[in-house]
Amino acid sequence: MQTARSDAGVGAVRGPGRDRGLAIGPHVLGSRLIAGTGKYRDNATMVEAIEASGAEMVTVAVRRVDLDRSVEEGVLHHLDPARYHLLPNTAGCYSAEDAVRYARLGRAAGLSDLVKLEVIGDERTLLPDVAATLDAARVLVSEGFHVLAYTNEDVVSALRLEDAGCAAVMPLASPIGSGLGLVNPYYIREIKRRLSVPVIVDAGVGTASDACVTMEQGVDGVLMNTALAEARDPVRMARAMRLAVEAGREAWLAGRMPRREWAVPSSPTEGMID
Amino acid sequence: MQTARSDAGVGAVRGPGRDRGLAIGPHVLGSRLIAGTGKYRDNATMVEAIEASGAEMVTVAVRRVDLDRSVEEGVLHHLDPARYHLLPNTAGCYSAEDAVRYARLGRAAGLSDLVKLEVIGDERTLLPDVAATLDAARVLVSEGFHVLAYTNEDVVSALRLEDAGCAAVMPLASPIGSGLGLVNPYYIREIKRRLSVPVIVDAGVGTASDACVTMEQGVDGVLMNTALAEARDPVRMARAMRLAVEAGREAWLAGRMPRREWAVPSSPTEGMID
Amino acid sequence: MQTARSDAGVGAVRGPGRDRGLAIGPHVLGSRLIAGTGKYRDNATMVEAIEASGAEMVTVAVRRVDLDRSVEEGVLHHLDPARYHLLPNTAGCYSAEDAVRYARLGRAAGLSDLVKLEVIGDERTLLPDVAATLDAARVLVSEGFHVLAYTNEDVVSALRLEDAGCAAVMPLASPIGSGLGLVNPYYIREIKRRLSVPVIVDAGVGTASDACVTMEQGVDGVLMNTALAEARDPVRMARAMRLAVEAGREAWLAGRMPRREWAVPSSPTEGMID
Amino acid sequence: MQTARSDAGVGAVRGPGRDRGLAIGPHVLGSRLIAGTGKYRDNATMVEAIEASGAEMVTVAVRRVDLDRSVEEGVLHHLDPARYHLLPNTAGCYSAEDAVRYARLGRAAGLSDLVKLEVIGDERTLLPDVAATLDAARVLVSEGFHVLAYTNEDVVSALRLEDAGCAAVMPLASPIGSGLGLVNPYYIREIKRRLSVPVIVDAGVGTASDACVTMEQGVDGVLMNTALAEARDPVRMARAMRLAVEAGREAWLAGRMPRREWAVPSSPTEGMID
Amino acid sequence: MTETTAIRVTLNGSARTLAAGKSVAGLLRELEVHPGLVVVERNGEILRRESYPEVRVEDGDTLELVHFVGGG
Amino acid sequence: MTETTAIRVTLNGSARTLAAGKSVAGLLRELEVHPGLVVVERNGEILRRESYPEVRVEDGDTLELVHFVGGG
Amino acid sequence: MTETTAIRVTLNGSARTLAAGKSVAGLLRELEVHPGLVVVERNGEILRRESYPEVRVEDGDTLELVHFVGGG
Amino acid sequence: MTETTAIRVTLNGSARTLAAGKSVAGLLRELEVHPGLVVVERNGEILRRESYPEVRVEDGDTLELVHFVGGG
Repeated sequence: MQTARSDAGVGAVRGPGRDRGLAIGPHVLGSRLIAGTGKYRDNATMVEAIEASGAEMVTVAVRRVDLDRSVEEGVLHHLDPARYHLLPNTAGCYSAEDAVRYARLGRAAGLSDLVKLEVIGDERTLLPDVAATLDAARVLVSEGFHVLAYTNEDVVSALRLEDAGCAAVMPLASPIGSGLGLVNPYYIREIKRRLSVPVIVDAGVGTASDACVTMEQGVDGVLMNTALAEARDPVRMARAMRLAVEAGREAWLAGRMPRREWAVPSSPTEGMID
Repeated sequence: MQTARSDAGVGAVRGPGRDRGLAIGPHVLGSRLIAGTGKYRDNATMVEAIEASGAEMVTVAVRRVDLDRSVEEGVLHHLDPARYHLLPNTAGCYSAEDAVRYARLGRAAGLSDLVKLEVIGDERTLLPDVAATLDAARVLVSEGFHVLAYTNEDVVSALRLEDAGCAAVMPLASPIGSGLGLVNPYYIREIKRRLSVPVIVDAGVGTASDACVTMEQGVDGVLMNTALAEARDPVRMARAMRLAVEAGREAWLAGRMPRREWAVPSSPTEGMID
Repeated sequence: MQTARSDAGVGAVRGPGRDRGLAIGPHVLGSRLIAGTGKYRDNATMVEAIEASGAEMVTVAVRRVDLDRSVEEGVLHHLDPARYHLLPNTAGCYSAEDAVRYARLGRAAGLSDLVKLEVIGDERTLLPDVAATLDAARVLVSEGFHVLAYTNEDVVSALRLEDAGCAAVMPLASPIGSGLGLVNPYYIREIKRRLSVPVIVDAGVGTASDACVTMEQGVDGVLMNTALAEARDPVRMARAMRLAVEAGREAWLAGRMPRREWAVPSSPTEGMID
Repeated sequence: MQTARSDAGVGAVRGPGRDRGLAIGPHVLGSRLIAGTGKYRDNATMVEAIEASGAEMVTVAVRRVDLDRSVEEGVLHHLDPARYHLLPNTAGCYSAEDAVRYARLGRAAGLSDLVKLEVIGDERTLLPDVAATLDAARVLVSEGFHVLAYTNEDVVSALRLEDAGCAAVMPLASPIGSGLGLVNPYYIREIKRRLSVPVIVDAGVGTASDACVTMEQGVDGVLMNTALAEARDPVRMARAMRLAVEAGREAWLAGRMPRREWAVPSSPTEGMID
Repeated sequence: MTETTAIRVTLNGSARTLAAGKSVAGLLRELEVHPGLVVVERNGEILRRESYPEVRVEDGDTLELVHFVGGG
Repeated sequence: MTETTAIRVTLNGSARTLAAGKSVAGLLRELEVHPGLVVVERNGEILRRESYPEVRVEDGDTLELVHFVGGG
Repeated sequence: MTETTAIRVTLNGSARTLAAGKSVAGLLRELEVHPGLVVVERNGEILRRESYPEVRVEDGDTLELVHFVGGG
Repeated sequence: MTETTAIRVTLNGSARTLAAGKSVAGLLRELEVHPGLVVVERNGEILRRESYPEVRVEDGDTLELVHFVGGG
């Protein structure tokens, strides 16, 4: 896991040669999969799954310490911050003010300037309030944060977030926790075409092929949580996701064959015997 | 690459534990990807791509020796038969008789009883003539061949081919060389549910996510050629395919999360600050 | 409802001018929707729904008279044969012999040579046994039947059934009673391109848009039953289906706009004010 | 075409009984199809197509009079305003100010308070600038306009536009002029569930089945232009669209059958002969 | 021989005892089945409707009475 | 100063020279534009149709003449 | 005034009574919370960890003790 | 009769004239075809490799020399 600056992940270097990794703020990640740490049946499974996923960056939430705690739920008791880049999120915030406050608490707790900015606009769909996200992003960027902004599939909003100085823009594939996969590949493809900061698809991936087809759109990475935590075997699914993200990335760099509505033989039509 | 008999690949052993590999006739393959050797821009690229794909079994065609040859097109000059299981095909045959004749020539050339049985029923779509395939399969099985039968997505035909003693049944995802991917997952899933011999999806896969989603239906393997040979970078696509086939297999064994049309938060809704 | 011979429905007359209707055997139908009469909650609903569907041809099954009947289930007590062409089916038959026997009983009961030939090959999917269907078709054609043959999406089988003298070939959109809609448009389109007898998609249509998109492939008609009988409001759904079949037919004849991945304004970009 | 106030189109009255029409501002439209008047090869075709579409409301753009005009391009020379409700748009505007200015000019020209508010945020995709649209909507609502607001598929933005007092909210199916159809049915369905003002899907419909499936999501209407103007036969496609919109509406009101992955016979399994 | 002699037939799959000498038309009348709406298959042979009055039901006959029901 | 004095206006984006003292109605007549089908915006203000005969076109005016065209 | 005087604070949303004069570090010790893993927000201000020993908890303070938990 | 007598065969679809008395092994040598990589079908019969030295090519034979090429 290098930490030297590099523009490797910015845009995509297609063609031969090794893929150079995903640059987010000061970091260059060897893995294009970012994993969430929520909703696992237990911490041991969470730790093992994240290890299997190959993720080098993991999201965490900021919550009150449970003062009359039976169980220790602090995630740092389980995850080694020396091994994983922690990405504090502002999940659960419905206003720019709250999001900024949580971002600052996360920075104080993690001693890192990275933040996954999330300002929710609707409780049922958990879709973002893009205007409030933009307001919060401007404040946080001015305070030196590296902002990874959760947003919807709208190209216009994505461009605004880039203009606001976000370090990465994170459109969703489908609603958080839905597992519906990549519903609108056109928009995700267009967002990637138009932005120069990394585009990381956040939320909606349900299984390996969802992650694979998402990466085949040319995006720089995928962030997932529920698909791992709610799989029957989270560790095995995490391994599948690691492979699928690499597969999709490689396939995009390799350049797929054309689609045809008719058949073409794979064996020579010459040289048949009489 | 073991060669001891095993029922590993017959049906699918879901749940924890290593996936035991794909049993075809006398062989147990560590890789669930079978690669074709046709249509590469040159033999060096073919060899490198097949190596990158991780395939342990490769298909070859039987054709006349070019007696006034400039170039040596015999595939055994390039592929080491000690390293790869050769799977001779009957591509280009439009009758049971021709297919049987090519299968016997393939056996004589390869000193192996494996054959990929293909009897084409229509030149434009290269869809199989299922009745003729069934006739040829019966003859070849009686002669001791391990028959891997190319067929369409029809469950009834697949059951008949199993009854005829085929070692594996190979429905297509979409027409040969089309790259349209898995058009009818319902049928492929049902074929897998109903058969006990290995089900290997043959033809139609165009990119990594196609291979991944195909394996997620629970099938035992995927056979591909054009998707590798016609990629802009065949070697890189071969690597992508190796990863995608493993990813799809692991995801299926892991058991995916449920799909939902509404969102579910990944971070706790408790413990928010005031 | 004319009954003069006409090749109107054979193939498709694209371009301006009225669509001339669907020719099946001796009949020319103004409506391209053929309705089944099974599974309605009661006969009154069935009659009203079929009327609303605009169908001129309806399928019926041949079954034993219930000799200790409480209710009169004979369908001719409810449907006027002078108003609808009856299309007896061989539903429930698993062999060519049974199908031929039912076809003959249907001819004796209906005094018509039309038969919807169905030979089932698998009880779970109700997919056809194509080989047995072909055998039965040859016998029935030789006995002067106008055979409408239920088959799968396989182009090769469809061509064989046409060669056997079938009056129409009826591939399915998806399994009988599944409501999954048109799963494989490529195959249906190709079957239509390749055959000269009418192609009527039988089974799988679940709602109006399924019928519409099916007709947009250029096929000559759609046969449906469950989509009407199991709708919450069968009569209203029947009206919807009538409209949808016409809409899909007209759209196909009209020739759709091209698809584009980018936007094109609908209003002039000239003449803006300063 | 009534003009009495009615809440008929607000939300959807499912179940038996006639569908009461679409209420927009002061009008109740018998037809749920709104047609654009741009891009036709000639005015005669435009007029005939709109007539065939059954539309009672048509969109028009506001542009400079061509003072050294050879041809008369004023649309009112061709369309009778007594017959069609004119819906002036603000197409081509990239700021709230411009949109408000065009809306006022449209009101002065059409002597009607209806406006199709469009504020574009990106020239390549023609996706809306939602924030600017919201600003313009507030101004126009305060000036007594009945605002029909073009927006993206975002539920949050749709709710904000409703709160701002819009008379209807018009999310797109896919980008203007793309003909990609309904890419994200989940979002459109959710927008309809959550809003109480009419939801009219604007842009992206390419052929009849697109319009049909869009209406099956329960929305109140569809607005289209390119799908008609660019069809090979615009008048025939307009007829197809009229039928498809009705079909989709009726199907939604009728309530479709359930989808199943297995088959269910349409004919009785009892009463077979021996 | 008298009309009261009984014969045994298989009718739509179930064994029945009938008075001997009955015609198919008579049988249908007795069963209250409208002859115009049914088809009678006797020992695998479809009977023409015109023949119902003449054809006698014989001991050991297998009869199938079928008609059209709702189906897809 | 006389009525023959010329004024300069910007009309639909292009500079024009007009005879002074002309009313908007007069201008439309001269341009052969049917007043009922157009809207006139003068220096950013939309003019009511009834006012066309009174309102005089002044030197330096910016006039926009717009109408409805086909659009989606 | 004596050290035994009690003060009232709001701690993670619930009212608590504490002995007066306690430092934030002391409070954490009492709560058995590892100072290195939490962040303390006092009346809306985030406290630097180095300041925990000096800063005294005052009557009426609103304190939030937060840390990282699993989240996506 | 002498070894110089010529015979005519069909080899991979084309007519060829060969010196009589040649073995299949000899023919392959002449054609520079590695025997281990090809299969010889003679008049519809596949020949065992071991038989190449003994089997003589006869006048009128139809020979097919095939091998593996790239295919899917």
